[in-house]
Amino acid sequence: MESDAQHKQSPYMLIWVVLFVLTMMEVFYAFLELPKVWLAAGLIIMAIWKALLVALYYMHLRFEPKRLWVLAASPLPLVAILLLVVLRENF
Amino acid sequence: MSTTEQGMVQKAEPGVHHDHHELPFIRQYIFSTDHKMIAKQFMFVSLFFLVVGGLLATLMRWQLGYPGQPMPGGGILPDAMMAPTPGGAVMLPEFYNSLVTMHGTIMIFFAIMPLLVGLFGNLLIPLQIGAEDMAFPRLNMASFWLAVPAGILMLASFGVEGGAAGAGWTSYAPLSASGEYTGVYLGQQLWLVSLTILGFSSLAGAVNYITTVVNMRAPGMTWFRIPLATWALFITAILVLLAIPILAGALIMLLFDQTIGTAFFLPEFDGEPLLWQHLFWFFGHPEVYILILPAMGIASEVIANRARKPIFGYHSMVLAIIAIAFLGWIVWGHHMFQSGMNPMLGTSFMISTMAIAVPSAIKTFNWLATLWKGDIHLDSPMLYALAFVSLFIIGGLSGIFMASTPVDVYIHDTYFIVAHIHYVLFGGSLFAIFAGITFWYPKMFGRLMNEPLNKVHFTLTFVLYNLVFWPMHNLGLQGMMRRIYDFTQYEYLQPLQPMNRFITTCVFLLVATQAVYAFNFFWSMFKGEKASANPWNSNGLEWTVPSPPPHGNFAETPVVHRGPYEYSSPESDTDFLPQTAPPRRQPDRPLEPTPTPEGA
Amino acid sequence: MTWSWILPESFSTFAGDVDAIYYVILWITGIVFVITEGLLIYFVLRYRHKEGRKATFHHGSTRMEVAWTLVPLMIVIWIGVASKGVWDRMKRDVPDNAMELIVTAQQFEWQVTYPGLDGVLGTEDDFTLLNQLHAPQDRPILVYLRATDVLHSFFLPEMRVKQDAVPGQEIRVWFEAVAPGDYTLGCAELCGTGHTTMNGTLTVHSQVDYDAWVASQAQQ
Amino acid sequence: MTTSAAAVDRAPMPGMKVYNLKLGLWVFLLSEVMFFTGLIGSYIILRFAHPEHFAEPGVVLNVPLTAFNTFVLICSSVTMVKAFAAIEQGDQRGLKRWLLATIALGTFFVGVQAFEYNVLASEGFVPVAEEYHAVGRHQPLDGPAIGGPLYGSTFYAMTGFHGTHVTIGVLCLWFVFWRARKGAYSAQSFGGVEIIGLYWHFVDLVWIILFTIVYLI
Repeated sequence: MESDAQHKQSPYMLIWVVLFVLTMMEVFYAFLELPKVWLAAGLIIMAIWKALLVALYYMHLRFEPKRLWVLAASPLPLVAILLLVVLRENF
Repeated sequence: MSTTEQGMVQKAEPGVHHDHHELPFIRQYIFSTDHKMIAKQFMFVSLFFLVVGGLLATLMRWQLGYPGQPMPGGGILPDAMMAPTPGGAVMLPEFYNSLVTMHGTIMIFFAIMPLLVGLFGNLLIPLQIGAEDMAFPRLNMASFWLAVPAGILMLASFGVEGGAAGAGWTSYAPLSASGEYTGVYLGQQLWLVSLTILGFSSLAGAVNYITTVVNMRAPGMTWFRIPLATWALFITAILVLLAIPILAGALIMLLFDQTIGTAFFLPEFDGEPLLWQHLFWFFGHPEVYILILPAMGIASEVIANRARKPIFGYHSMVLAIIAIAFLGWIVWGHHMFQSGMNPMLGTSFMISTMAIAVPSAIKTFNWLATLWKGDIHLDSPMLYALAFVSLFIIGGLSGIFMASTPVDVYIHDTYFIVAHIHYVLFGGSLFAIFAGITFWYPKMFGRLMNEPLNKVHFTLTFVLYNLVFWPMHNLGLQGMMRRIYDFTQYEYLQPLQPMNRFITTCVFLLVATQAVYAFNFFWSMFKGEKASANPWNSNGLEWTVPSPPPHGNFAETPVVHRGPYEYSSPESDTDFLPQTAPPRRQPDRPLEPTPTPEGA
Repeated sequence: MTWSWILPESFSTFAGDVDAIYYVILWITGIVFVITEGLLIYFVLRYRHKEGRKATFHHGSTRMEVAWTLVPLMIVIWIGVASKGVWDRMKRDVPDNAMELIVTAQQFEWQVTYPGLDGVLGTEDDFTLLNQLHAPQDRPILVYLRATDVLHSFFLPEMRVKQDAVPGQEIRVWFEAVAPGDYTLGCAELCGTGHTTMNGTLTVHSQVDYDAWVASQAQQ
Repeated sequence: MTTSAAAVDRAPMPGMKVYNLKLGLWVFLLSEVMFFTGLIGSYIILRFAHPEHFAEPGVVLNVPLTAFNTFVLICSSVTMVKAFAAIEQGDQRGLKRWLLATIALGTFFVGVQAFEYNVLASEGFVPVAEEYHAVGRHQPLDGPAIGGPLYGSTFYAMTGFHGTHVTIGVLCLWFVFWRARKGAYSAQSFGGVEIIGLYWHFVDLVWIILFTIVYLI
């Protein structure tokens, strides 16, 4: 496949360490005495960060043609729409 | 058509090789992986469900035309459905609710959707883009064989204790979430399981269609040379792909509420009934376009061909389809204006809903402009297609009334809505399906349908159809609410009795009329006039192969040189110019533009 | 048979605006309907196939595309804007000085709780009637809409009022009747086998009669 | 120009420069994204509507155990990419070894989840609304209930659906492993390994989100 070379350089173990550290940080951060908003924001940022690392390196998105990125990102606007409306909806 | 060596290995699929002549019967007709056979399988099954749905409608209409009066022959139905009285069997409200629910469910999920997506998706996509078959033929077969048990479960629910689901095809919680409100336990659960299985079937199909269109187009078939039917089916597949999982999740949560007693939609445990409506319509509105986009595509094909004229504004047609697909995701709230949703949201949903009317308008005007200065052949596919346009106009315009929130306050949940949805789904989708089946019948059975019979069927159906559904607007405006077992309970609705009786009469005739098409359909299969490869003098790739096309479709991979609607082109001596015809070399202008491998 | 596209007579303060918007839309869509269907029929007849006719080879015109994109867009957006005001008035801006009632929907009846003589809800002289909604004329009525079991829809056709009743929520609905009389109270959301029987009456009195009626009720 | 045009003309036209199976799986993953979006959206609606139904992190749910389990799943992703990298080099033994490791880790994850379910159920934390009586990890069993039925319902729905995905993934991995034993894959053809890998990483990715939303917020 086109990107054999990059795959060999793909820093699997480094990513693994980062993911491990981030998970630890999350658990630590979740129990800090902070306002709920801060906690939620921080945790979500870290979670998305981890998710991106997995997608980019383990799922090789980083080495795929651009249009596959577009494909992979295509449902995200819908996710945003649903969640936004859901949040505006105060029952 | 794969590009890499992995791809080549992956192509080791049955149905892609060309050694099919010695296929055993069961592999050829039952567990076939040939997209054309799967298309036919979908067609037969969903036409059967179309008949079932129609019969359910006649039962419903009897109760509305003759409320509480004994139904002739109703006695043959079990007492759980029809209460025996001295005068005869009278329909029970439980059964009426089941009829309302199952008519909607079967027509939408087991008739119209599989006809448009299952039949035309399978039949047209590979043929029109010049592929030998779908990308995943076995997945394709699985898609059909998942739909069958789903349909069986749905029908079986009529026979179970408590009867079939009776909470409407939208199954609003909590009515649907606990049997204690309706007395329907197993029926509702079967409904949920059946639709979940059907969801998997649709997903399998969608993955297949998208992959096929993206990756398996013949050389030269750039994005903007793809016929509009395939464009519509491609976008539809994307909608299915992204909308069905939302429904599946909601269905399973509702099933949990029903069976193991979770709290998602049950207010008694602080569950949220509106959550169901949000999830259902977040799926449900894209679903509406799943049900109309392929019909638009079919109509575009037929109209351009029978008017012998290039489709007016091909690019804007494609862009309109795409625009609908995007906007379709931000309008679902217009089903919930009166639901107790935040009125602020109501306003924003109204605006987005108004906006989505525009792409549909664009397509309509383009169809009209295609007819302008055409050479219109009024044979049956064209008649059905023109009926689609004229009735879709009505359905689209009546939608504007509901989009306006204050007006919707009054007409919401009335027969105005019933009229609207039937003008779009029956007048729109179903007439397009008639057009499509008639038009591509040669590619399925190698023969043409009987023209006079079709004209009879068209005339009767068109007239009766309008006699049935046009007055329903007026019923709604008089305030007659939908899904109502006996409207005469309301004093102010009693004057509507005559009109309801009139509609009922027309419905019986309308359903009876369909026998003409059914007869023609089967008769032509054996006795119809043999069809040449290209009976309609059409440009598409599917018309370059014999009728019906052999396994593997194309003897050699076709090369595409132009768009699909070059009718009456000066470049050609006849009034059509196939996509595969090599361009005439003219010294003044270079050969055709080079198709980039990426497509447009 | 009532083939009419006229709305039945309405008797609430905002109903006039609702009907007005309906008629505006009816006119617009009616005109578009006549034009489009007319063109369709005309083209089909005019350009019907004859020997030797060849269609013009014409791929479209951007100018017209833009035209019939923008014109409909402006029309529908205008309708939307026009609708917004009425919508807000109906669903959001509840007038103060409204008389308050509690309507509780349950399979298959409407329980209407009146404030009683003191005109205050939640006091011991409140009383509840089944399927009878009594209201004074020319006074905003604010209904606290509740449901105990499933979804129902509080439908007063002559008042142009419709609002789903959602269990677990209390939704505020208001209207102001402009003429005394007996009107329809119905359920517009499928709520089970008895859905069709879930109807009652809205009786609008003049303020005097209403007070008298409340007093008579308070006796029992 | 003409010749080059002709040349390009003959070429197939894959819109996505990846082979069918891989594209198909990516397309399938999109629908998976929407599926979990529906679940998470429901969770958000219910949680905002009824915060009192949900307990503070760590009170009812066992965060340390699940954090460890999360780590297990992340490790399984690493072994998965290792298997993929191995077959890219045509290293059959490596492929099989790393596949087995992935299977083991995946099974272990499901096992821990089952164990966790058992413990939680014994503490009255159940999906069934009527029987919900979660007392949390550090309170006596007859103590007051913490949170409400929505907590149990959403928790089991979200983690349960994910667990199902992991289980299916393990089964597919067994299938791939079985084919690998028969030498079905090589440095030239490793489609099967790649797509099961993509699916596996996606399931891992979903868990990263769910762990944060369900356990930590």
